[in-house]
Amino acid sequence: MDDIPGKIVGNTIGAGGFRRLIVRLERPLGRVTPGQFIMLKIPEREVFLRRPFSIYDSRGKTLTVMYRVVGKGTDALAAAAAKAPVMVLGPLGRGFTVNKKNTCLVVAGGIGFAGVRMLLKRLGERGTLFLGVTTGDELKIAEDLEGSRLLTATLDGSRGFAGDVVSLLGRHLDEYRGKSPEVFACGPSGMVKSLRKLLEPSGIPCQVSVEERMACGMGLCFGCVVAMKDETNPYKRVCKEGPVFSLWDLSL
Amino acid sequence: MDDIPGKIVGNTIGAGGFRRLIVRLERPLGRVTPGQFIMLKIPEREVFLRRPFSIYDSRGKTLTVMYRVVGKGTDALAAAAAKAPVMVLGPLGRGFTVNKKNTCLVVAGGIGFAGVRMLLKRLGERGTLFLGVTTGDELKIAEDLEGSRLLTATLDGSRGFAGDVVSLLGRHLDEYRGKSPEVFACGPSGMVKSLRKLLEPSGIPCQVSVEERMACGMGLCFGCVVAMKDETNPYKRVCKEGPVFSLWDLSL
Amino acid sequence: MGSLAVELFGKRLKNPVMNASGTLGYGVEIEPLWGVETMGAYVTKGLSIKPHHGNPTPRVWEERYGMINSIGLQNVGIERFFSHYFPFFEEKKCPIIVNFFGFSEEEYVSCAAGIRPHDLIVALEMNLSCPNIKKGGISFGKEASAVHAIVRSVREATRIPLIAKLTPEVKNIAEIARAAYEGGADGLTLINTMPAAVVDIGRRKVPLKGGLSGPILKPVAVRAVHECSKEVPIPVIGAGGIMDTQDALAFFMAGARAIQIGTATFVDPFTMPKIIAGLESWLDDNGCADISAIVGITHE
Amino acid sequence: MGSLAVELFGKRLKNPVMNASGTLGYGVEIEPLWGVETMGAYVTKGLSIKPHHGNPTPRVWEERYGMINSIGLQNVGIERFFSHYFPFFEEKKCPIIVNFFGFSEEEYVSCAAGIRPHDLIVALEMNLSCPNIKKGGISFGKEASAVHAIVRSVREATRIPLIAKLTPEVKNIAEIARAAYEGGADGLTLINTMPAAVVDIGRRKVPLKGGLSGPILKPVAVRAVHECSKEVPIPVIGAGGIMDTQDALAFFMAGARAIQIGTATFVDPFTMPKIIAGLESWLDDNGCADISAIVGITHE
Ligand SMILES: Cc1cc2nc3c(=O)[nH]c(=O)nc-3n(C[C@H](O)[C@H](O)[C@H](O)COP(=O)(O)OP(=O)(O)OC[C@H]3O[C@@H](n4cnc5c(N)ncnc54)[C@H](O)[C@@H]3O)c2cc1C
Ligand SMILES: Cc1cc2nc3c(=O)[nH]c(=O)nc-3n(C[C@H](O)[C@H](O)[C@H](O)COP(=O)(O)OP(=O)(O)OC[C@H]3O[C@@H](n4cnc5c(N)ncnc54)[C@H](O)[C@@H]3O)c2cc1C
Ligand SMILES: Cc1cc2nc3c(=O)[nH]c(=O)nc-3n(C[C@H](O)[C@H](O)[C@H](O)COP(=O)(O)O)c2cc1C
Ligand SMILES: Cc1cc2nc3c(=O)[nH]c(=O)nc-3n(C[C@H](O)[C@H](O)[C@H](O)COP(=O)(O)O)c2cc1C
Ligand code: FES
Ligand code: FES
Repeated sequence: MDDIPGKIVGNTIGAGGFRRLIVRLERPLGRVTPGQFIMLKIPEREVFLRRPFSIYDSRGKTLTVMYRVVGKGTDALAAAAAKAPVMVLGPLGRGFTVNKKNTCLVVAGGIGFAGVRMLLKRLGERGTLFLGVTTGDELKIAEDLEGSRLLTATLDGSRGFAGDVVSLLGRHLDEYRGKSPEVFACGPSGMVKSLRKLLEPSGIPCQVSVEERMACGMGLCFGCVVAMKDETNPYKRVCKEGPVFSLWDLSL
Repeated sequence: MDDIPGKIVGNTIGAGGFRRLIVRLERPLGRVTPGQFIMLKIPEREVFLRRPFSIYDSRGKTLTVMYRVVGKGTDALAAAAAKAPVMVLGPLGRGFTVNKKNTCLVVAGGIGFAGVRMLLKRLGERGTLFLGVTTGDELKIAEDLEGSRLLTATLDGSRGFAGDVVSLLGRHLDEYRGKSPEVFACGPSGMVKSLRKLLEPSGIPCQVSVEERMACGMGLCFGCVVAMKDETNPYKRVCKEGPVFSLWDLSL
Repeated sequence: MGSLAVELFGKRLKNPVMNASGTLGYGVEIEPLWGVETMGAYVTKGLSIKPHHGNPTPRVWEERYGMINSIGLQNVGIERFFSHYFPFFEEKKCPIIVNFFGFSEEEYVSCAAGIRPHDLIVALEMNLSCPNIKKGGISFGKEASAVHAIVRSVREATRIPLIAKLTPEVKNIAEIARAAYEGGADGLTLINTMPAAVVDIGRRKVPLKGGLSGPILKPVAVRAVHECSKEVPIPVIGAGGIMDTQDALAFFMAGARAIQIGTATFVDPFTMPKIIAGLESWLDDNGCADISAIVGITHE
Repeated sequence: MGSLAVELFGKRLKNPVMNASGTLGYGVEIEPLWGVETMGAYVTKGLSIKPHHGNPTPRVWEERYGMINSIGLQNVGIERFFSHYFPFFEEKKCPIIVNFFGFSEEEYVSCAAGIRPHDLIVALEMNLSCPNIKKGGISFGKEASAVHAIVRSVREATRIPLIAKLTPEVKNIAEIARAAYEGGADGLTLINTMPAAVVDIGRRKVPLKGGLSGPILKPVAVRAVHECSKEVPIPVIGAGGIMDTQDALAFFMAGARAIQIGTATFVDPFTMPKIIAGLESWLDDNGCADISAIVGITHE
């Protein structure tokens, strides 16, 4: 982990309609486990705290983040010009743990794709991506993925399966029986809840990446907790013990 | 009075080593009485309140301010780039009142020159400027003044009279006996105090421009008062009843 | 088109936007830019029974996102206000709220008693942050029992609706709100400035201690409005760091029936007309017929 | 070269810079960037006699120039802190200040009594902002008499130096400081967070009420340090919005013998090492042999 100065070298809307931020760092971010994230100091004084973003791509000194404008911070980020200085703290948190023996089913909802993209790159042909988006156009976010098998769902029904991505997974789950399936998921909280409903009967392993508002991103403030089933320790820090948790440990 | 958006078109160190800010306004500032000032919104979010500056020059939509970097606000102003947007509230306050029958002796100390420059321009040949600065080089601030007679004092003794400007005035005061002399002054508080000492015996009329920290600049907050001799009304607003007061009304 | 008109203390105001006391001079000073009649009501500078000279300078200091002032309540006194400035408001038919203070309970009472009811006087606003010189300079507004007592005495001295303006430097502002309500206040203004100080590092001095205002105060003010408007059934007027329409909406939603703008006017003298226009657009954009519909909407 | 070393409660600390309680986890989390031994002392997260789970989310919210938190004092409890985390500080020979709280006077007392003196324990820091569940949830730190009583009880339960950490939500913080001093406190930490709230205008909700921290708190904290350090003869530790060396200097000049950094670490995790280096340069640049020379220099 390091706190690295960098400069914005790209900040545009990319394929699929989501923004991509490309930062040239002074030092490489180092070894990243898929599912890890960074805390980004947005180059605008009025944004006081840093914001967490999944590591979409990291090669040498070049870091890429895929993001959506949802509020003040991301809005200011979208307005940031090329060459604007940023600070990047990371890599942070515990990412996904891949067991070579399992069949990896990766489930992503919308911008949640950013959280599993490095995982998919690493899995290559071993991974199958179930990607759910709102409109067909957004499917383009996955167009540079090679190797992984891709199944798609659109809410508007314009392409692939018409409906949500968990229903799509449900249709295919039987195919993986006896193949040690393991699910890796990242998406909105509604998606995670449906996933639990779907997987509860079989209880197959499932790792999910969770989101929560953060202040420090490194375990200092206990601001980012998520509720766990464990009654003796009901709150764990998303930034430190997570963001990836076993779905079966979470109390949703 | 108006609050006018403008853009910085010049912001550099000029003759004499003081900075000149040139602003292109959307609308003209209108009629200015020499000695009036503006409240400038500095184009930097961290500077919360506006800052007061004398109107150094105003022609049509072009406003010039001469300033010195002394703290946070003026420092940010010096760093402001061309085209940066500003807001200019003005013209504010009560300026100098010129009585045509009097001989006008204008006394300026350092940056205080900015407060009397418009007055000198209006007076033309009728005005005599006593200018006191620290080093000879600073005398260049007066180089574009035409008409007015110029007497100079430098604290380092490198040019003109060696010493402070009030002593210089003292040397010449006798020359104006019987010519209805009136003094118009702008400078540091030490200068104003010496001036009072010098003029007290003769009691000749003297108008001084006073400085005080301001919040609103237009009489709303009562933050900028100066102590008056009048015991029933000991505090007057520099921004509203001033910045020009009769020296003899002030309690220094 | 949505309506900004509100009823306050039995009077109809054309909008719920006012200046905060002490931040719009005597009302006449803003005339070159816009007129006081733009607002729902004008709130006077704090007035006392006798003229008051206030503190020496420095009286103002800038802070990150706010300022500190120590004006010391300079004012011309009740009498001169009514002889000299009131006719201006009469001419403009501009409703006013008279902010006042005293350095003893008797001074508060004589102030209130000395103001005759008038169609344009919406209410009297008691500034309870004022130091009580008889009680060692501790301000009137800090102790529930003291607030109850002084509000009651003033209440008995006037027929004009009475607003208690509270200081945030208390241990539990909701308790103070209740004391004011039970003492007979018809409304509350929340909040006054927060005591603060600055250090001038270069000179190694504390040049100024005084009251903090501006955006820096907003989260504290929002909480006060939220808690007090749940605690008592009388109208709450919100103040503290309102800079734009968004801030204003936060105060209405927290429970304010009207709002006051202070420090923002120093930064942008057109803040109030802009917020009035901004609220009008917001009502229209949100299909909201009446600003009152969102007052206190965040209460559970 | 100027010295940053200070003596505090009979122990020599290599510098007067500490973290503020609850803002540096259990101390181990910052290890990847810099070690706790960089600081004069590490202040623990608020500890209670039993583990405490804290509040549901949202627990943090950004404000202009600050943040609001409602962590709710989540912690592993005194026992587990000493069995599990304390050895880490022993290994590093890092002095610690143990911040603790309770929901009743007895809990405070058992906490303090349960901590054995140790060479590395500089002091115990009582968090007086904690709500007293027996007294309807009003916090212990708001009433002078209550502060006096609880400090006295805790004082009798331990031989370790005792610091009272005060809340700014009181009517007169100097009076509370005096009560703590007279109750037997050996030092004060000023200030804890200020109660505040936010409105989410889009959702028309108050998503979070909690404690305000960060630069927005600084002018209030500076005033508290200035007034209390004049009021009582025991060391004052300053906290509240310190972001850089300039801010730190303001606190020393206002009267703080040591300072604590909280929220700034979230914005820049290297704030503390930077301030330590910054203070060293400042001493040298100003020909100042000892940081103590400027402590309280603004007092008249
Ligand atoms: C580990 C982690 C990884 C993330 N990765 C990405 C990513 O790769 N791309 C991306 O676009 N976003 C990602 N997010 C979410 C991103 O951090 C938030 O969208 C961002 O912080 C919102 O900031 P804002 O100021 O624009 O929004 P705000 O104005 O603060 O809030 C706007 C909305 O966003 C929600 N929100 C705010 N903060 C968070 C948060 N930390 N997590 C979730 N929701 C939040 C609020 O509840 C609100 O609905 C990630 C979050 C976490 C915790
Ligand atoms: C009517 C009027 C006209 C002025 N005209 C000019 C001008 O033409 N050119 C120019 O350079 N300056 C002028 N000044 C002074 C100028 O306003 C201050 O230098 C400026 O506000 C300082 O801001 P700062 O943030 O840089 O300083 P700060 O960091 O606020 O303070 C730095 C130093 O400046 C002093 N100071 C701060 N504000 C004022 C103030 N309002 N008046 C006097 N001293 C102050 C402080 O006491 C301190 O010593 C004028 C002031 C007034 C009242
Ligand atoms: C310069 C100044 C003068 C003030 N004078 C008074 C006053 O006379 N009486 C009063 O009740 N409040 C006074 N206040 C407090 C304001 O009315 C208001 O409650 C406070 O500033 C918070 O609002 P703001 O953040 O919008 O300024 C004054 C505030 C300022 C900044
Ligand atoms: C996330 C967070 C958690 C905190 N937890 C505690 C705590 O457990 N005990 C305590 O006494 N103070 C706690 N505080 C208050 C801080 O120690 C400090 O007094 C306050 O935040 C002001 O300092 P700052 O502005 O530098 O953050 C906490 C503050 C924050 C922001
Ligand atoms: S964000 Fe601070 S502990 Fe997770
Ligand atoms: S600066 Fe506000 S009255 Fe002069």
